[in-house]
Amino acid sequence: MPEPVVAVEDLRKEFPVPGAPGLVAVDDVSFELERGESLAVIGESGSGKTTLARMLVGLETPTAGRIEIDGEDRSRPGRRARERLERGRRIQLVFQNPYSSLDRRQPARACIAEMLDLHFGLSPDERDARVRELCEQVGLDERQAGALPRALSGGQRQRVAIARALAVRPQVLVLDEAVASLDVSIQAQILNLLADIRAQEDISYIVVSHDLAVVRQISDKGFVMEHGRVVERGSTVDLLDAPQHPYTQLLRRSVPGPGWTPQRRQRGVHA
Amino acid sequence: MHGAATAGHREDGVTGPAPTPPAALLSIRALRVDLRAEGELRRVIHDVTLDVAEGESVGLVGESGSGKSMTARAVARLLPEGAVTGGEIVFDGEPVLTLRGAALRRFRRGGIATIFQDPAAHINPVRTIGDHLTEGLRLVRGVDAREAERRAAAMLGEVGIAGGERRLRQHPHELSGGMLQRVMIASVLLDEPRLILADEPTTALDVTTQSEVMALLSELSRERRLAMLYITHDLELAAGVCDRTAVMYAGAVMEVQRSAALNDGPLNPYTAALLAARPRVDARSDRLEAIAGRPRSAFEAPEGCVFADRCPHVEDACVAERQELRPLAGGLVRCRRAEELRGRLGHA
Amino acid sequence: MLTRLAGLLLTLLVASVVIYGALYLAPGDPSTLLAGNKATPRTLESIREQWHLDDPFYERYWAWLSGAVRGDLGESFTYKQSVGSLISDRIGTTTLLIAYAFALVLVGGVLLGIVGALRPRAGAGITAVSSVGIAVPSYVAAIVLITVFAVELGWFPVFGDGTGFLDRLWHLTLPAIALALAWNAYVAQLTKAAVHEESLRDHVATARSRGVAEGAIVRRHIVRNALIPITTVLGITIAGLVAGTVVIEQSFNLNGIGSLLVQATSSKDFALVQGISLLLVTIFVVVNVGVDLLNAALDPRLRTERRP
Amino acid sequence: MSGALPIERVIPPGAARRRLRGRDPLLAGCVVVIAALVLMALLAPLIAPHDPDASDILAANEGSSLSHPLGTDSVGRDILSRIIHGARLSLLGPALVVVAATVGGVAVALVTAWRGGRVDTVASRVLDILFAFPGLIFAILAVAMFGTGLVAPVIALSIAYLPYIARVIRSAAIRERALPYVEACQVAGMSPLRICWRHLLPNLLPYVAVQAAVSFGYALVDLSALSYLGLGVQPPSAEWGRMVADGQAAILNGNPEASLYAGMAIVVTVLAFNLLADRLVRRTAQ
Repeated sequence: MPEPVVAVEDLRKEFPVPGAPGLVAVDDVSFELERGESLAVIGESGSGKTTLARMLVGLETPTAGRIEIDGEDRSRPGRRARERLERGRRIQLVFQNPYSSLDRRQPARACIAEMLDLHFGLSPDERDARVRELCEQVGLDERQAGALPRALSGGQRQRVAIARALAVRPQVLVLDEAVASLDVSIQAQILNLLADIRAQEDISYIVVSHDLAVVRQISDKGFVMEHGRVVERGSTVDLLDAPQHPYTQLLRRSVPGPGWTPQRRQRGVHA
Repeated sequence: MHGAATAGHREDGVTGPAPTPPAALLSIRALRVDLRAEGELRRVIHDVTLDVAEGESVGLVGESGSGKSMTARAVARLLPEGAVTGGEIVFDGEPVLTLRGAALRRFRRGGIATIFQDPAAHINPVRTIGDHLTEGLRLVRGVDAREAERRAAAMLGEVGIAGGERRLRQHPHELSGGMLQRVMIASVLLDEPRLILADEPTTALDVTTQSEVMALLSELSRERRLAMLYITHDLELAAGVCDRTAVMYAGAVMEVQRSAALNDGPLNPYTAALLAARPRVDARSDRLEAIAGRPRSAFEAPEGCVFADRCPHVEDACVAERQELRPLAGGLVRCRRAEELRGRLGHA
Repeated sequence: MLTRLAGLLLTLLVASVVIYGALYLAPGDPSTLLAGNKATPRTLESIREQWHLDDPFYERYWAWLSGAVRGDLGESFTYKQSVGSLISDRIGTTTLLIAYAFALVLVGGVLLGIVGALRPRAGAGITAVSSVGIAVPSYVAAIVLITVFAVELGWFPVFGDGTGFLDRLWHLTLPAIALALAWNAYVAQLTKAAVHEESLRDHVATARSRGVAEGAIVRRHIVRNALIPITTVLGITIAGLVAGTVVIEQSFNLNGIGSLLVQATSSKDFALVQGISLLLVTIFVVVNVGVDLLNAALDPRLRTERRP
Repeated sequence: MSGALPIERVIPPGAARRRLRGRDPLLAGCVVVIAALVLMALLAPLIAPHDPDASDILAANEGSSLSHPLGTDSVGRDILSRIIHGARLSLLGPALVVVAATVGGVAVALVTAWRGGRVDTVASRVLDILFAFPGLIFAILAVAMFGTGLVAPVIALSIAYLPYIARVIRSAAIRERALPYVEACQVAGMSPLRICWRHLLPNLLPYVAVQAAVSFGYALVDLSALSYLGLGVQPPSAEWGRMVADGQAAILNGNPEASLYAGMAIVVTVLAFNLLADRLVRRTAQ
């Protein structure tokens, strides 16, 4: 049995509320991610899925529990530069909003190059070659690679963000609603790109999403979160085709599709 | 109220006949909108033609930049300053685009009420929920304060908000997004419109809340026999709640159809491409059929068919000339090859 | 509310330490100033004793502060009179001047700003005029006003504060205009910006789409919401007018506490400088807190900070 | 700029007003005026027609003439030469204040915005207390302490302006800090110092420039006010505020020129800096 690339154990996050008990955003969540696998974290706003993702990449300090990435303990954000860089080389994040996740003063190429300079001691030639390679991989042409973010469309910006994340050859890519704000036609392009990348590279995904159709498209297994807790887990197919927990069922029913009509939530089903 | 005024609708010959009965409550004909940006006029809508009949709900679907929201703003007469319009919008027999002053106010209080995407921004944050709900009744209809409050509290109950009296005294920031959208719906219903203009009313909400709010909206508008123009980027959502659905691209209506028929028999290649590009919740496809390129706005669309540069079925003739919206199979379509492609589009 | 009051007291306390401590640390020996350069060591000695100059800092500070709380701010070196009575003799003129100028700002600045925002044509002119107005310091405005209205036209007195209320108002008209000019322009610009910004808000479009009359929209949604930033600006204005009297009283030879502060500073009359500074700082702090409270009353979003 | 636009240009939501760049005659005018003022100060001895301190009682209060384009003051000094020379002290003081207050204010803003929490609370408290002292009063207190001249007021105003700059930049920095690209830098493993220096600060520079320009105008008004009150630059040095005061007595005799021209120099300078700030705001408005 190979060792999982990410192992999370009883992870918990409380945010302090003045004069009241802390707000529990993530409540004893455990999971494992095998190499090459894609895991979905499903939930609506306030479910704790984004907090979970932020703890994984070191943007948030867990209140309790353990995060192990590639065999190393990464329960807290790195204090020293070396720790931060090491974590950064293993796990990367693609944000939801392609309009603000890039520095507006930095052309795409410079953004990717900065990432390479930070992590690897490449010669200028080697670095430029790698930047070209990455741009090609995510489908950015010469003009787009030299352009500032404001001259790029949402889909193109998200390609830049993906290239930046891939630059360090991470083992894990966390996709935090990475296609949620894109137009349908662009969303399909990015979803296909993500599928291609997984086929080419030795990489695992953690797909944080509220969109069950997206989850279906790019994940193998997953779990559903509600109010910080995992309410159901299993293979993606089982979760979507035969949901067991009432909340998963409600989520599934709420997705519009052919023949769908909106429903008022039945009283009592949802605690 | 306005009784038989709807009968006076005339065909202006700009486009082909609509598939709905002529007694449309709202009739948009060859609408064109240019916005002033950096000192130049920029086209955002180049041809929207659409009817909404009394009591009917029509979806208007499009990606960003398609002009769907601008269409809504044109109908509600909320276009930004300096906008130049062409074509015609007729509501209840009266041309809307030329209304001014008192006539414009009469049109607004009598006929169309708008539900916006972001209720937190569209409700005055420093006034109470009660102020917002009763404003239309008190200031526009002259209902006295106590009666207005009573009706407002009752309406809150109808949209599923308990404790109406107490809620009236709360401020918007004390309510969640889903709650605020219900307040918005309540305020719109209190104004007793004949047509509801819903501009992405659930986009900012969670899916489960979306489902509830949409159920509420269609139930209540059906009960009251209100017409609805429902604007969204979500084709399946529109199809789920509307009788007919219109699909927009680059400032033009590409197709109008009965919602039930849309999924299996799209008439326009763009609609078909949109349907195919969306990942499905009930089945995984090996590879999504993405549409190359990115959505265009009206001012950057190709010379000929606006979808020509992304269409998989494009021919030389498509690039040469702009297409008109014409009737086909009980719907309307804007595509040279529509007859030829019919049956070949959609789920293969 | 309680935290705000505590914050006010803390700010005042620190400010009083700064005011008192600053002059304590000043180079030079105050006793020489008091007695003059030719004083004998013995005279100096007795002066040091009389003024407690040899006591440790905190004791002297405490004595000064506890006196200040009782209204006793010590005695002026130069006037040989209590600081309290010096201030109370002159505060009337200063208060009237500030009130006069503030009234001008309220009527001129706020109204012009609102009109400018709602009437684009007037707006451009108001912006241009107020841009220049902001750049005119009060003492430059003063000499222009004196030149034109006092010397050339002879409509107003040149200097002095007059006797009797109407005569004082008459005397204070040019000073008040000079003092208010730049603030008028500033308030007009910021009010215009605030009202304009509010008029573009989505909730205004909501009200418009419901057929609410334009007048009601302006009152209930635009101006009502713009009052929040306007209040903040008016608070800054009061503070600015208070500081501005120091200059303008000098320009017009008015006998207020501003000119008193300048004289005291020139002659290194420490007790007087400390007393007036403390008074001015207190006014600033109180105005700031007042603005905070007013804003909380106007903006329900600020009120929910209440503890559960 | 027509014709140069790439067809692929995308207008992101909310950025519709961004394209104001290109020609802005008002902005260009401000830059020209400010450059001229700076040159005037630097080259004063070369371009001034007379010795600014040379008085000639026999030629007192003369109107404008070929030899004295702006006339002479009450002791017969050439007004134009004094204004040209006065630019040196009048501009030096505000420049020092702006540099000191901006560097300090931006540093405080970045640290508080980055650290947040307790550091921010404590710093905000301290700034609140500093707000209790308006610049002019603080400067007067400094003069009472250290005596008249330029040094004490410049230091005092630098301290008094710091919180204003810090407050504005801090709120901009907090907004900027909340953008995901900053977190992307963190996830990449960058050190906070590098993120602040390489990403945060460059993006804040437009705001800093606006604040610096506005502060320059205020500092000029405050410093020349001190000189006007007799607490700043001492006679016979030429300084505009001082010149307004020196000329005031002559107004009553019907000779307001000395005061008015000096006052005009102040107004033009402040106006140029204010308009510069205003245009910069428009350019960076998003």
